[in-house]
Amino acid sequence: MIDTKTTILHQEQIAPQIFRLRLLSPRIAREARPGQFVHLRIREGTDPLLRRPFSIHRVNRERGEVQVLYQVVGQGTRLLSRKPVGERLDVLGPLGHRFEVSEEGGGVLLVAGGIGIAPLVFLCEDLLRGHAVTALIGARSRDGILCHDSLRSGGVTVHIATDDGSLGHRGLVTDLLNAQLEAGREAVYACGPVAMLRTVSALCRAHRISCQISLESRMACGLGACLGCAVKVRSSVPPGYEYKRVCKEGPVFDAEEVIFDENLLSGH
Amino acid sequence: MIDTKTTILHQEQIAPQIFRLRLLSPRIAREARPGQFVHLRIREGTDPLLRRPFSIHRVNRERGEVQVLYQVVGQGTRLLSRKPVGERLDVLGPLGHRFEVSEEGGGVLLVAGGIGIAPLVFLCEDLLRGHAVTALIGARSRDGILCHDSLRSGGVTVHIATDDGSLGHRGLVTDLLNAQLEAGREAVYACGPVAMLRTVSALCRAHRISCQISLESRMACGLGACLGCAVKVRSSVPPGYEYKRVCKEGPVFDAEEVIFDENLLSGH
Amino acid sequence: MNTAPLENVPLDLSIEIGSLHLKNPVLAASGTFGYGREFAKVMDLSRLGGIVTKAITLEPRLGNPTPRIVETASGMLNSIGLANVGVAAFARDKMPFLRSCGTAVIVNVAGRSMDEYVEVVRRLSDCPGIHALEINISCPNVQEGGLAFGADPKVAAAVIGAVRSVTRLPVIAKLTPNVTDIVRIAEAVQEAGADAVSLINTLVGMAIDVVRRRPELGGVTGGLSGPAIKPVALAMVWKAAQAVRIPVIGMGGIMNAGDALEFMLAGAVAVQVGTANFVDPTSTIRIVEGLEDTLRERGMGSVKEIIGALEV
Amino acid sequence: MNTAPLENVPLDLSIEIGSLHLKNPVLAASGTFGYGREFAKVMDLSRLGGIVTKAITLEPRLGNPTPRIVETASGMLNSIGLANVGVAAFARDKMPFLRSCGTAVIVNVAGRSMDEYVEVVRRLSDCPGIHALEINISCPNVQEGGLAFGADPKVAAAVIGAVRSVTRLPVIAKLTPNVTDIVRIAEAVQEAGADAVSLINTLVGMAIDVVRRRPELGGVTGGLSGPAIKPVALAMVWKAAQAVRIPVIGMGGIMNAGDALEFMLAGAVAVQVGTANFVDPTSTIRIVEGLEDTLRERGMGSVKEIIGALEV
Ligand SMILES: Cc1cc2nc3c(=O)[nH]c(=O)nc-3n(C[C@H](O)[C@H](O)[C@H](O)COP(=O)(O)OP(=O)(O)OC[C@H]3O[C@@H](n4cnc5c(N)ncnc54)[C@H](O)[C@@H]3O)c2cc1C
Ligand SMILES: Cc1cc2nc3c(=O)[nH]c(=O)nc-3n(C[C@H](O)[C@H](O)[C@H](O)COP(=O)(O)OP(=O)(O)OC[C@H]3O[C@@H](n4cnc5c(N)ncnc54)[C@H](O)[C@@H]3O)c2cc1C
Ligand SMILES: Cc1cc2nc3c(=O)[nH]c(=O)nc-3n(C[C@H](O)[C@H](O)[C@H](O)COP(=O)(O)O)c2cc1C
Ligand SMILES: Cc1cc2nc3c(=O)[nH]c(=O)nc-3n(C[C@H](O)[C@H](O)[C@H](O)COP(=O)(O)O)c2cc1C
Ligand code: FES
Ligand code: FES
Repeated sequence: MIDTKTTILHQEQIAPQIFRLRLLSPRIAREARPGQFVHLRIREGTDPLLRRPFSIHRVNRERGEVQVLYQVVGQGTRLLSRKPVGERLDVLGPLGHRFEVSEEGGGVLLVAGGIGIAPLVFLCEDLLRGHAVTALIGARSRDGILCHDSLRSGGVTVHIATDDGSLGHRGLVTDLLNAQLEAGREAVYACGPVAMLRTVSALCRAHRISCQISLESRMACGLGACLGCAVKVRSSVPPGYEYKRVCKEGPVFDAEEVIFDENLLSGH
Repeated sequence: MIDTKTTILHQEQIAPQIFRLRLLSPRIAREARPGQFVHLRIREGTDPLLRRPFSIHRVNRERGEVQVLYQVVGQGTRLLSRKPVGERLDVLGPLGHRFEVSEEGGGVLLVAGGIGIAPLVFLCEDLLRGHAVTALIGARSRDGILCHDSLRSGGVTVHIATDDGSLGHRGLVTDLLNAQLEAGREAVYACGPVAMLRTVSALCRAHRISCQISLESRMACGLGACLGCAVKVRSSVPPGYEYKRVCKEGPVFDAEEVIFDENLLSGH
Repeated sequence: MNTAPLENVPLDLSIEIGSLHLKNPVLAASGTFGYGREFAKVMDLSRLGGIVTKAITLEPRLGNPTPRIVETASGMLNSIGLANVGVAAFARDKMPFLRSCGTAVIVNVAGRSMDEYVEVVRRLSDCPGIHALEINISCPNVQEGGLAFGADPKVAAAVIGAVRSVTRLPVIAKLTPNVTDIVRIAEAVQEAGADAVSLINTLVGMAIDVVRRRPELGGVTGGLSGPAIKPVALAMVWKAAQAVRIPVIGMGGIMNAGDALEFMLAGAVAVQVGTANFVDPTSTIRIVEGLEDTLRERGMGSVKEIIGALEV
Repeated sequence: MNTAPLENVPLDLSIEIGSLHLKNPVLAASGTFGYGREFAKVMDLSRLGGIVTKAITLEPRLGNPTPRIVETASGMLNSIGLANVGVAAFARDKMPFLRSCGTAVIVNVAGRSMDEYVEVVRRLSDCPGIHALEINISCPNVQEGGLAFGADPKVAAAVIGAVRSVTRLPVIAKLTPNVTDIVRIAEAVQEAGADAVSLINTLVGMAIDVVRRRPELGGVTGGLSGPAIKPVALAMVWKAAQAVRIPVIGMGGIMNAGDALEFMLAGAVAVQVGTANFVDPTSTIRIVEGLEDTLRERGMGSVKEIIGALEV
């Protein structure tokens, strides 16, 4: 991992508030593994001061391209969405820990909430080499359901849920989960809002199915140095918990270890 | 004067580090008088935080256009120079006090150092209605001599001085001044570096010719409220000086009243 | 905060600071709004909760050497000093306009000595149209007095006690953040009879021109204001609001209604807006409108529901 | 500061802090550089003047509840607490790598009690490869101790005196800016035997989530760092450098060589770089290079010519 100047190759809005950014960085494209993230400096100067972390959405190793799929939620992402093609962007990465994929083929399940689909698409590329993949994708309404077409054409079985019923099942994506888990799966991979991850984790535990989740947390360094991105995990020694760094031991965690307390549910 | 959103109509680089910006603001174009300035907000957010003051370089009342001629010297002007056409720019103005122009026609002299030419071009439009205008324009080298062609074609007699002799007289623009003042002038108008203004002021005093100078000072409000832009001027009551506001009583001052002390010479 | 008012339901933005009634909790901060007149061209001053004037002293003062301001990261340093026209000229030349603005007029008072504070307050108390006095025991930009008065609880209490005894106007003690424990100062001035405290004044700061190897400011050090200091101000307001019974007026880096809400949630009954006036001269009005929008969006009838509503 | 080194004339960037010799005056600040390892991937650590470790306490500490950081205007608040592996694990697991870095290792020490400080210092003094100790009497993020030790000159002196008597390593007292007069604290620790002072630690600050009506930080308040605080830090460094005989190490918002020069002109013999490491992990190296360029451009042989060269 080193500090790189990348070039913006392309940027397009693909849904309300959702943008896809393509960056030229042969090294990151080569080294990146599913679940890892990049840490972007939004602009020069001191406002905003800190970098912004984004999952690696896809890579194209031949063309040296890295893709990020992101949602505009505040000042940093708004400024990012206005960047023109050709502009240079300071990127650290790839950072963090990948999703683990077992060598034995078998049926695996992806669960995505909203923009949480971003890292799961990259993971899919790996999984499809030896696994049958089913994806449950949820969002508030059909506008927020992303990447389902490309996953389908890649051979993934996709089920959709929207809060307003505008596409697929009306309700939560986790409503679809029990049926899937009962069918039996080798592993579950999930990314999305914390409340969703909590439900997914609980159901996977009930079904004794291994589950990996990608967590978000406010980050400063992204390198494991500042301890700012800590998340509470179970520990066998008193007081029964410790902190792990989302940027270093994560962002992918075994769902079993994460403590879904009030701080995790309400904060970033 | 009110707060206005203007639109960038055009921006072009006309010399190394020198840019010309055309803004659409019918109201400012209508109200502006030579010597007044506009106060620009460079970008949203808090970096840079404060506005930047620029003299009004020209106006086109029919088209509702206001022009600014500026030099890139730091972060704010660098960011400004990168703004694309069509972008909206938050502008306060016109602000400050105009150059006074006497009704009686007669020969007047302009003295410009570097980017100090900016407000004098607007002034020229007024002066040319009833006065014979001579302009002394100085800069470090020929690249820094601005607007001389358009002044000449407008009917102004132009003399040029450059430090390196690459155009006109080799030396300071003030070297040319004595000869001009001895020829007799109704008034002198000057804008440029403080050291130049000091020499111009001293020579005008020696020749008993009225001289108006445009000063720069760091500004916060631009409206006369913060007292940040103060400049020391003579006063008849003890301690013999007081402060005036460059944004309100200035930026144009009678050269007689300004105290050219160390703080004025070295600071902004 | 950019959305226009949704509907015209009656909203109560008014608040009370002792006997002082404000139509809304947004005040223009001392030293950043002149004597009001400069801003009248860009806004309707009667929509403000109030205007706090530049500090007034007994005699006119010229203020500090130039340069007096320098920009810093998300902030600015000023070393204006207590440049002002003096109490007599203020009452004669500036008050007529202020009285006509249709908003509360709060006069910021400074002095070199206890006697000067008392004398200025006495004279202002005779001047009609003043709604309250803000006693500036916290200016970092004067050699004698200023900061010294506000940094020691005993001295602070002595100044406030002295002015308290010569005026019937509400007395607001303006506190400096350049202290180990602002709560002790707030408690001391409360005991001495202050009707409210306002905080924070600027933090002492400095900037250096590395080419010229000189301080950027004529006054060498200056006072830091603007968004940079907001977190510091908010922590102090929160601590002070928990400790004192009298109302707390919060300020420091407030740029928009969201910032104002942070201070009010932390316990401020009103806010002052300073540096933001330089960035956008209509900031105060935007903040009033933003507070109205927030009340509407959340279905609240009164701004008082927000004050101190932070859940810790 | 972007220009490449002009030529390879020998430049002396070295400085001394008591018996501590540094190859250049640029240190990575405590808590922002981990135990060095994370940054080894992006830079050559041997080019640094030194590394100051995250605070070490006697026992391992988990640190504060989450969220632990929040961005503010040109700054950030952190409420990490003193999360660390404890002195034993530090000496065993972290020191071997640090010893191999080819740069000075300065260990930041914190404690809940005077005894804890003394015990940690005693144990570290037995550990080879440590060049100096920075005694953190200024952390704003712990309930007991921390800030309290650094806010009172007597207590500060007592801690420094106690650790002084149990170690031969150079002792640097790290001061808090959250005090009325930092000069008094600096003088007190000088008398107590500190070899140097370093300042500033973070300013106490707060941020509020107005939608949830809750503090942004799990720890409610936190420490403000970054460019926002640079003017405050610079003023304190300048005042302290004029008042004490021992070397002053300056920090607070240093992002580039220009900022470092400001601190050195104000009297700092060395600087620490903190928050900048999060924005650009190679900040420290860029600053070293920028100082080299400055010396070349101005024809100076040694960085010592800059120290305290401010003309006031
Ligand atoms: C490992 C990781 C991977 C991520 N991947 C993606 C992705 O692929 N696509 C995507 O759209 N978003 C992703 N996020 C979330 C993304 O980082 C935030 O949406 C973004 O930082 C918001 O910045 P802002 O300035 O627009 O928002 P603001 O709310 O203005 O940001 C203020 C501060 O809060 C932090 N912050 C705000 N929201 C989040 C969040 N959800 N997680 C972490 N920090 C936050 C910001 O980084 C910043 O420091 C990821 C976060 C993490 C930690
Ligand atoms: C009344 C007036 C009219 C002006 N007219 C023009 C003009 O027509 N063309 C032009 O090129 N420049 C003009 N200037 C100068 C112009 O305002 C500065 O060059 C500009 O503010 C520099 O901003 P920066 O961020 O690029 O520089 P920085 O040096 O990064 O700015 C840092 C701070 O210093 C202030 N500052 C820096 N230089 C000056 C200066 N010379 N005068 C005042 N403040 C300064 C900035 O406003 C800012 O607050 C004028 C200044 C004044 C006061
Ligand atoms: C240019 C300037 C002048 C000021 N003058 C005064 C003053 O005369 N009296 C006073 O009590 N505070 C004065 N202040 C402090 C402000 O009233 C306010 O306390 C401080 O700036 C913090 O608020 P802000 O960050 O919103 O500006 C001044 C501030 C600035 C920026
Ligand atoms: C995330 C973080 C953790 C910190 N931890 C410590 C610490 O353990 N001990 C200490 O003395 N200072 C600590 N500090 C303070 C820094 O060392 C430094 O004094 C401060 O951040 C100001 O410098 P800066 O603005 O360059 O960051 C920490 C700062 C940050 C941002
Ligand atoms: S973001 Fe710094 S340790 Fe994770
Ligand atoms: S810039 Fe504020 S008074 Fe002139």
